[in-house]
Parts: sequence; C-alpha cells; structure tokens
Amino acid sequence: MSDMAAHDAHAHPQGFAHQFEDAVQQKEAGTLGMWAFLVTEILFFGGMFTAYIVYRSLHLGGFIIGSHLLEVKFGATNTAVLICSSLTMALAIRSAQTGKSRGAIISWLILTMILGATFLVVKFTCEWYPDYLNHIVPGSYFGFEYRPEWGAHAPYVQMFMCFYFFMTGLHALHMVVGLGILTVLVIMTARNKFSSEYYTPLEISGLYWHFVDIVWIFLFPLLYLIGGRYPGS
Amino acid sequence: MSTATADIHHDPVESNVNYLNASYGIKSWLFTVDHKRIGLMYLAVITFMFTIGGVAATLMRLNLVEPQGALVEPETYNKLFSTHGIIMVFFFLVPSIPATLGNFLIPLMIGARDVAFPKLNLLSWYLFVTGCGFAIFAILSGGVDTGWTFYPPYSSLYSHTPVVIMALGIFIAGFSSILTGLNFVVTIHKMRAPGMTWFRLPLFIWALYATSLIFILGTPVIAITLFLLGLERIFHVGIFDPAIGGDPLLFQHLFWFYSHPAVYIMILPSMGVVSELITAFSRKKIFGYSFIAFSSLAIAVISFIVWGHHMFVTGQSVYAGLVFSVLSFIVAIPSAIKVFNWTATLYKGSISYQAPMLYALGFIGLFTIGGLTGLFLASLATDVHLNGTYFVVAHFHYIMVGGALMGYLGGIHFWWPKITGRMYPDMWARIAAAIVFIGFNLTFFPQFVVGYLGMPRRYAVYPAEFQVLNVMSSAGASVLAVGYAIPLVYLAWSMRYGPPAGRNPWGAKGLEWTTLSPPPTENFDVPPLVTEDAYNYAHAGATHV
Amino acid sequence: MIGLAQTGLQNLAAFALMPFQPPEASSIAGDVDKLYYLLTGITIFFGVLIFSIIFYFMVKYRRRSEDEIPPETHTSMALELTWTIIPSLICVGLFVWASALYVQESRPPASATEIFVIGKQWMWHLQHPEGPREINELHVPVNVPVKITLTSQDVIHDFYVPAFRVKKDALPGRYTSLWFDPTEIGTYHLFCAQYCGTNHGEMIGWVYVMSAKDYANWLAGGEKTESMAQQGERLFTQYGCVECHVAGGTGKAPSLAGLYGQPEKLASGETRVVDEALIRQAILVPNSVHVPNYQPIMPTYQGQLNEEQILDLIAYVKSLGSQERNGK
Amino acid sequence: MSEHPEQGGHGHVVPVGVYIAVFLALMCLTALTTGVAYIDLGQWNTVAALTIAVAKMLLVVLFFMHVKYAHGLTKIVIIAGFFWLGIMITLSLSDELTRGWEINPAGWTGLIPFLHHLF
Repeated sequence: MSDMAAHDAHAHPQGFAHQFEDAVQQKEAGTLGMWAFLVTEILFFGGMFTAYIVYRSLHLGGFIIGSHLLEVKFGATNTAVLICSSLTMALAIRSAQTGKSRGAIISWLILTMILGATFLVVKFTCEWYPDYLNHIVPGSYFGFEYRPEWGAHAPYVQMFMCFYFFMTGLHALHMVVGLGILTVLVIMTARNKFSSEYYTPLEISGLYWHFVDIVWIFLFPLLYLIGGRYPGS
Repeated sequence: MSTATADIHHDPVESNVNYLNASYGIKSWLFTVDHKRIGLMYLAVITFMFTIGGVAATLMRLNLVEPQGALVEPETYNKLFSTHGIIMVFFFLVPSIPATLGNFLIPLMIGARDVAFPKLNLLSWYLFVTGCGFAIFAILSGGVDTGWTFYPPYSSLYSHTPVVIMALGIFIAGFSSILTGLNFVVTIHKMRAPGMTWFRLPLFIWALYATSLIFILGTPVIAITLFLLGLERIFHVGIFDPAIGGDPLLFQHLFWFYSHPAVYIMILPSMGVVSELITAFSRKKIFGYSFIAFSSLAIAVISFIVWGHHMFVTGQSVYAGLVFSVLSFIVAIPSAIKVFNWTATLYKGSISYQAPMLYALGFIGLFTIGGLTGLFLASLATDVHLNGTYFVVAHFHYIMVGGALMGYLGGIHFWWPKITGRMYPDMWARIAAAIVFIGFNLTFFPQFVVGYLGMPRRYAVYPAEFQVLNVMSSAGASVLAVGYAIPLVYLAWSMRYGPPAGRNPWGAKGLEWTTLSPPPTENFDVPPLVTEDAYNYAHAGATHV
Repeated sequence: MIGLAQTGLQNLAAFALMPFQPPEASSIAGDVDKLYYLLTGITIFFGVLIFSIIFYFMVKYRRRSEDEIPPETHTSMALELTWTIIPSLICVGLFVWASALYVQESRPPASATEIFVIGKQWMWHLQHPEGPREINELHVPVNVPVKITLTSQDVIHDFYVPAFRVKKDALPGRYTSLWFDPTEIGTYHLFCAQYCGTNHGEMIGWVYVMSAKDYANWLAGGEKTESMAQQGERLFTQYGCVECHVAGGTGKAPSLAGLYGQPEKLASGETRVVDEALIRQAILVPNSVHVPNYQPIMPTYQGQLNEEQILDLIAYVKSLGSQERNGK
Repeated sequence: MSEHPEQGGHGHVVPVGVYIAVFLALMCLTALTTGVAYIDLGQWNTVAALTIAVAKMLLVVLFFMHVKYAHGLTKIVIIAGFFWLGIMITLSLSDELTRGWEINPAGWTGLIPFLHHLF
C-alpha cells in the first residue's frame, strides 16, 4: 500500500484525476480522446455528405436550381464570421498557454461566443426565416406548387432543400452545443481553474470548435456554390 | 505475466476491502465511477434486455409450430421478430462483452487503476439505460414492426408503429457505444502498466481494441442514418423518398456500413475471450500470437468494405456486387487463421474441461460452421437463392448466438470468481454448457435446411411442407431456453454461498489473476510491472524480477 | 392437439420423402445446386477436419495431473502460411465460379419474353405482353426464357421462386429484372422474400409451368383482352402523347418508332440507351432526358399515370421498336 | 509512456504571427472560392471549390488545431477518419453510379464464356 500513499502524496496540478500516473499522461489521454470523438463526428456528418454526393451525381440539375435559391452573400459572410471565431478561439487557448491573465482568456472566449452567436443570428433571420416565407422548406407547402421554371427538376430541388436544411440544421445544432461549452469554459476560467500548466479543457474544446468551423468550410461551397454562379449556369 | 512482487501475497483467505464492499447503498452504485461496478451495472441491464429479447424469440418459435400461426396474428408476430432483433442486436449483443467484461477487465488486464475517463464511462451507462428506456417505451406503446433493419420506405412512410421512439432509443444507445469505444481506445493507448508493451497485451485486449475501432468508426453512421430516417418519418419528406428522387437502397448502404461491422463488434470480443480460455485451460502459450492479434485488426478493417453482400438481390449494380463478393471472401481468411491457431494451441497442451473451456470449444465448433456457411452467402450465385431465407437466419445465429453468446457465457464463467470472489458449482455449469450446445444445434441446424428449401424469413404464416423442420427448431429452442436459465440460478446462488475463489482459481496467466478476488477499488494492491509475454505458461514456476 | 399431431405425422411422412433441396425447375437451378454442393462439401471437409483434430487433442492431451506443465510450442511460419494461402485459393475459386454464374443470371437472353410484375402490399400483380393480367399466379410455357421486369407500388418487395433459384427486389420508382428458363412442367412457389409489412407471409403465389400446348390453351381460354401494347397505344392517344410524338419525326417531339434499345444522345451531352428506366423517366421527369433539336415542352405525367399504365406505355413504345426492326 | 519529449506537459505555443497569417490566408481563400464561382469553368468549378475547401481545412487542422506539432498518433487518427469516410463514399458510389452500365459489353465480361469453359 506504500505506493498508493506515495501516489496520493504527489503534488499534482489542479484538475488532476486519480486514475492517471502524471499530468502528461492525462493531457495526452484527453487530447487523444477528443480526436477520437472528432473522428466519430467526421463519420456522423460523413453519412450525410455521402448521401449528398450520391444524389448530387444523380440529380445535378435539380441541385443547381436549389443552390441558386440560396444567397451567396449570407453564406460567405457566415464563413468569414466562423473563421474569425476560430482565430479568437485559438488566441484564447494561446493566452492560457502563455499564462496570460484570466481577463485575457475570458475576453477571447466571449469574443468567440459573440461571433458564434452572430453566425446563428444570420442563419435564422437572413436565411431560414425568409426561406420559410418563400415556401422552400421541404414538406407539404414546398413551393406551393413546383415553380414552372423548375420543370421536371422540381422533385430534385426539394431533395436539395432537404439536404440544405438537414445539413445546416445539424451544423447549427453543433454550434449551439459549442456555445454551451464556451459558457462553461468562461465560468471555469473565472474560477481560476486553468493555468499554463493545465488548460486541457480549453484545448480540447478548441478542437471541437475548429471542427465545427471545418464542417462549414465544406458546407459553404457544396450548398451555395455548386454548379457555379456565373450567368447561364 | 507474473509481476515483480506478486509472490509476496500468498494468503488464500483475503477478506479485505474490495470494490464490492468498499461502500454500500444504491447511491454508491448509481454514482460510482469504478469501472468494475459500471461493468456489473451493464451486466444487470443487458441481462434484463436479453430476457425481453428471449421472451420475444420464444413466442416467435411457439407461433411457428403451426403453419397458420399457433399463437398470434401476423401483425403481432412482426412486432415480435422486430423486438427480438432490435433488442438482441442493439441492446444485448453489441454491448454484451465490451460493456460488461471489457469494462471490468481492460484496466485489470493492462495494469491500470481505472479506464482513462471514468466519468464518461458512467455517462455511457446512463446513455445506454436511457436508450433501453426508449426501446422499452416503444415496445410498451405497441412495438415496432419494421424488423431490426428499418428499411424505408416501409419504416419511413408505411409502418404505423412507434418507429421514431425506437430509432431514438438506438440512437442514444449508439452514443453509449461510441463513448465506450473511445474510452477503451484511449485507455489501451495511454494507461498500460510499465512493461506492458503492445505485444505483451492479452489477446482479449487486442480484440477489444479492434472492437472499439468499429465502435468509433461505424456507430456514428448508424446514428446519422436513423436520424435521417426519423426526419423523413416526422416531416413525410426526406432523402430516401423515391417520390423526390431518393433511393431506398442508399439507406441500406448507410445502414450496413455500420451493421455489417456490428456483426464483428459482437464476434471479435468473443474471439478474444476464447483466446484467453484456450490458453488457460490447456496451459499453453497461444499459437501464433501476432497472427491472432493482427487478424483481429484485419477483421475490424475489412469488415467495413464488405457490406454490399447484404444487397446482392436488391437491385444493387452487378459490378458493385462483384466487388463486394470478392471483398467478402477476403474477410473469411483472418477468421480461418484464428480457428487454426486456436486448434494448434491445444497441441501438446494440458487440457482440462472445466465449464469455461466447454464454452470455448463450443464456440470454435459453432463459429466454424457459422463461418463456413458464410461462404454460401458471399458466393453471388448461391446468395441469390439463399438471401432472405432461413439459411441466412441460421447462418447469423451460428455466428451471433453460437459464437458471440457462447464466448460471452464462457467469459462470464471464467471471470466470475474474479468478479464475485466466489466459485460456482462446476458440474452444473458443465451441464448447462452441454444443454446450450445441444439446444442451439437443434434450434438452428434445421433452419439451414428449411432455408435451402426456400422458406423466406420473417413469415408469420408459411406453407405446410416446412412444418416439420419448424417444429424441430421450436423444440430445440425450448432446450436452449433451459440451458440459459440454469446459469442464472447457480450464478446467483454462488454470489452468496459459493466457496471463496482466491486470487487465481484456474491457475491462469494475466495481470487480473495477480490481484485479489474481488479486486480492491484501485485494482492492484501492488502496482504491476510486466516483465514477460502473455500466456507464459511454460515458465509458470519461474519468478521474474 | 390430436389434429396437430395428425398434421404433424402427415408432414413427417412428406418430410421423409422430401429431398433436401427444392425442385430444380430452371436452366440454372442445376448449376446453382452444383455450386451449393461444392460449398457443402467444403464446409463438411473443414468442419470434420477441425472437429476431429480438436477431438483428438482433447483426448490425447487431457490433463493427467494437476501440476502438469506442458512444453512450449513455437509458432511455425510454414503452418501459418499454409492455412492462410489454402483458404485464400479456395475463396478465389469460389468467387470466380459463383460470379460467372451470377453474371449469366444477370443477362437475360435476347429471345426472352417479357412479363411485367408489380408488387403491392400484399399481392403480386403480373401482366403478360399478350394482355392477360394475373394476381398471385403466373402461367408460363416450358422451355421459353422469361424476363421478369419488376417494380413496386409501395414498399420494397422481393420476387422469389425457389425452384428457379432466382430472386430480385421490387423497388418503388425503379425497374429491376430477373430471368429464368423453366425446364420442368409443374407448379412452384412464388414468395415475397423482402419483409413488406403485416401480411408479408401471405404475399405468396404459384408459378405454373405448362407445356406449349397447355399454355396456348390457357392464353386462348381467358377473357379476350387487349395486349399491353394495344392498351398502351390507347393511353398514348388518350393522354395526347400522339399529338407531339408524330411518326416520321415531323411533330413538336421526336418520333418514338424504332427508338427502343437504341443509344440516344441527350441535350445534356450524355448518351443513354433507351430502356424501360429511360422511358419511365421521360414520362415522369421529361426534362431530365430532353433530346436536342426539340423544345423542352413536355409536361410531367407524375401522379396522372399509375404503374400499370406506365408499363403499358413502355410496352407500346417497345412494340414500335420491334415493328420498325421487323419492317427492315 | 512518456516517449514524447517535445510534449512535456506543455503544448507547442504557436506565435501570434502564424495565427494571423493563417487567418488572413483563410479569408483570402474564402473570397477566392466565392469569386471563382462567378467564372464559368465548366466541370472545373466543382474541382476548384473542393480544392480550396480542402486547403482551408488543412490550414485549420494543421495550425489552429496544432496537428502540425502533434505526435504521429493524432495524425493517424485523423487520417483514419477521412479514410473511412472515403470507404463509405467510394463503395456507395460504386453501386449508385454503375447501375446503368451494360452487363454484356465486350469488355472484361468477355471473360465469362471463357470461365464457363473452365468449369
């Protein structure tokens, strides 16, 4: 039993869990765990991307018409907003790494949250709500009747809109979860839980936030830009 | 794997504090983060779920005694086989060995104090229980009638049963699988004791590592697929709907991308258990350690590229059929390698026939038949005839029940003394193992025949000429049910009245046998240091420092 | 219970006489059975091999004393390679044989007569090109290859005749096909082999394989009906198709004569062979298969025609093709 | 298990300048991908959009997510994720895109009669 006592007597940094040998092992385990989780996220979104690719190759015409119902300016703006939020998230972690004050970390985190919220506000007010009014949300009132200019592609336009709402909806859900995580991080930082020695929760939450950004980096061209936007496309 | 200091403790009566008596009360279980207690909590829940699935199976077999249905209406029969499939696959077989024995044994076998993320482990259990809750709620509110495969458009647009609730249950239980797999992978990578190199790991750990990879890589796909199915069902428009250009076969692709590897989630841990049992009861080092270890990984990888063999007759392209057929043949090879190596391990061994070994030998026999009949289904031309018949039912029951369940029971019997600290009556256990083996074959062998004769599966009523074989099958099922009931009795009895087991009742190798039975909360009284390969039975007497 | 025992006994008698395979009633059934028996042989061989080795070891190397420590055996690379390579070679052989047979099964002979089958919960609807329509019964002449074209009106079904060793799903919104050449006169089961809902187990019928003479009598004996192509021609006029698709190609839309089975260049640039799927698509989603030199003005007939009517129209278009070819 | 000396309990501290440079590159690429969509490149529009998206992803993964400085295991985990996604997409497409293919053209199925001679 002597080793158990020795183990407990070790001076461990805050946040240390009993099952680990030392802080390095704990940090590596946490990071590997998060990456493994992100792999499951890749395949979770991947199921939808696979379906998207299959149908896009079968019904390209309808997908292009559907894509043109979306506003590039909002998609591009939101892409920029998310990239900014990734930068601020990276800087928040860097502040913790370099032992900056709590205030600095919290400022970067709050800035990240504001940018994330901006994304969601643009999504809801500028895109989904007008879409609802324009009857391009799939379902019984889709397009009232199919618009005549869609011709025979009309069913596939509806298919595209299914993808648009399912994919952006799932992405937005991840954004909301991300905002929740950031809120927890702000509270933890305020309670002085992190230091330049221990900031694993910040680091792995950052991985999650960047992952959500990456999903959008692919959604933007796939949903808004496919088939081109040039005249006659 | 003796440890540097294991010989210090020889006292056979070790009645000190262990994980079971460290604290008492329901709260001490519901809020525990001890991997051993969580393993036992899984054991309780999946035994309950197994009972539900088993009752459904019993009612099905009773109904099929008569061609016109002896018991229930077709509608009820459809709900019975759906319930049986869903409960047994998603709520029993998938979590069976990983969540119970895996949780209990991984830290013990690699010499760690706990898994990497104990709280996440508890969360996984709660997710699983929540999933079970939704599934049971779906059953109580009528039950679903889609089969466990949920093929649209039947499940999305035509079925009048609570499909969404059941799918939600599976979705939530799926996240339990994902988090368990993630926990195991990190634990095996980062928490091994000093000296426990990759090639000193017990093969059970290799098998569970491979299983965890499938959990991580496959389960998210079934989650998103059922999510999309749920959306389609709720909004009556969705991406599998042929009316808007959707392809019902795409659902099948996504579904089997997970569900074929899921078969290996069930069988790989059993293979790991069998590797442990064969070595322990023949006192031999495993024959071809690295071949068995890498065949587990090979199976995990190849299992992801063979799913199209479920779809040879669905209107999948002929070219894809050819590709999936050749890939399916490839996955047979690593399984064959394992069987040959287990057999070779027995050579010149010192073989004893205690109950766990009987299960292991039963596993090899039944798995061999299950695996070889898989060749009939990987072969395109014979699959066309056999797909969707009772031949398939018999084949996958030989794998999942004859294989996975035999391995699970063998593992439970092998590690029961470690889990509870007490022995069960070996004679009863041997009788139960024999009854299970005989009952199983009586139940499922006739199904190969009736399948080749052309009887499709999922028939509530069937042409009269198939009756004899169905009656044989139903009779076998009653024997099988007895075989499953007996262990429940004597294992429960042994928890209170069984003789104390001591640290290592089987004389087996492995770190888990060097600690107390039951183990203390932090697993090892002496921190383990590993200095030799796994299964080093030939040098049992030698002490390594 | 006595009644149950009685039927049980009768069935036991039938069982004793029953071979362990369904009747071989099509040209490929024998080939499939040969492969099946080879596979069974392989299974028995390896099963017996492994069981007897294990059994031998179990007896020979049983534990004789409690403290027995057996000698160490070392892994043999030669052995590992042997039991990796031999099963691999067997698998390659099986794959090649089974696939050759499967490709043969997937290619209907050009001479096959075509029968259209629609699955719906829970019955089979079968249409002969000569006109007769059947429900859950299929009459075919012996030794004439038959191509079955399948679709479904609701969920996925599966057309399965064990005696012919053929099976294929019937999918909503798509055509799939299978073929067989019945070689034995008799009556055989037709099953639905894909779970399709409540009465899936009752979605079964019979295939009657008849001599040429009996078949001719059966055809003549039924009510006099129009052929599918004739019914299709009526629909072609009734729905106004004929106003644009004028023979000779002078109308607003291309002539359909001689089109079936020919490659056709589409406005999108791709070339597709005109088959059942393409005609169906042209009726339901016209612009997706629009051809050059014509305005994309054809309206969709989605929701106006049911599956049977679409099949009639396809039969009509096909009959135009064969007239043309016959004319040449 | 401490075979990664460069980790030593501290993550790699990326200079602020690198973050800013990556950020600017990401913004430029976003502008570029939007701009390219308004130029008619035919089939190449899709290729361009996806290439730029992959480039952006790599920037985020390597720098913001510190993978450039991480040890091999992390990289293997990520590659495995995308590899499995690739399996799912490729094999699904292998069915969906070949359904219309003729089963009896000259091609390699010409082998079939030959195989029949063998058996």
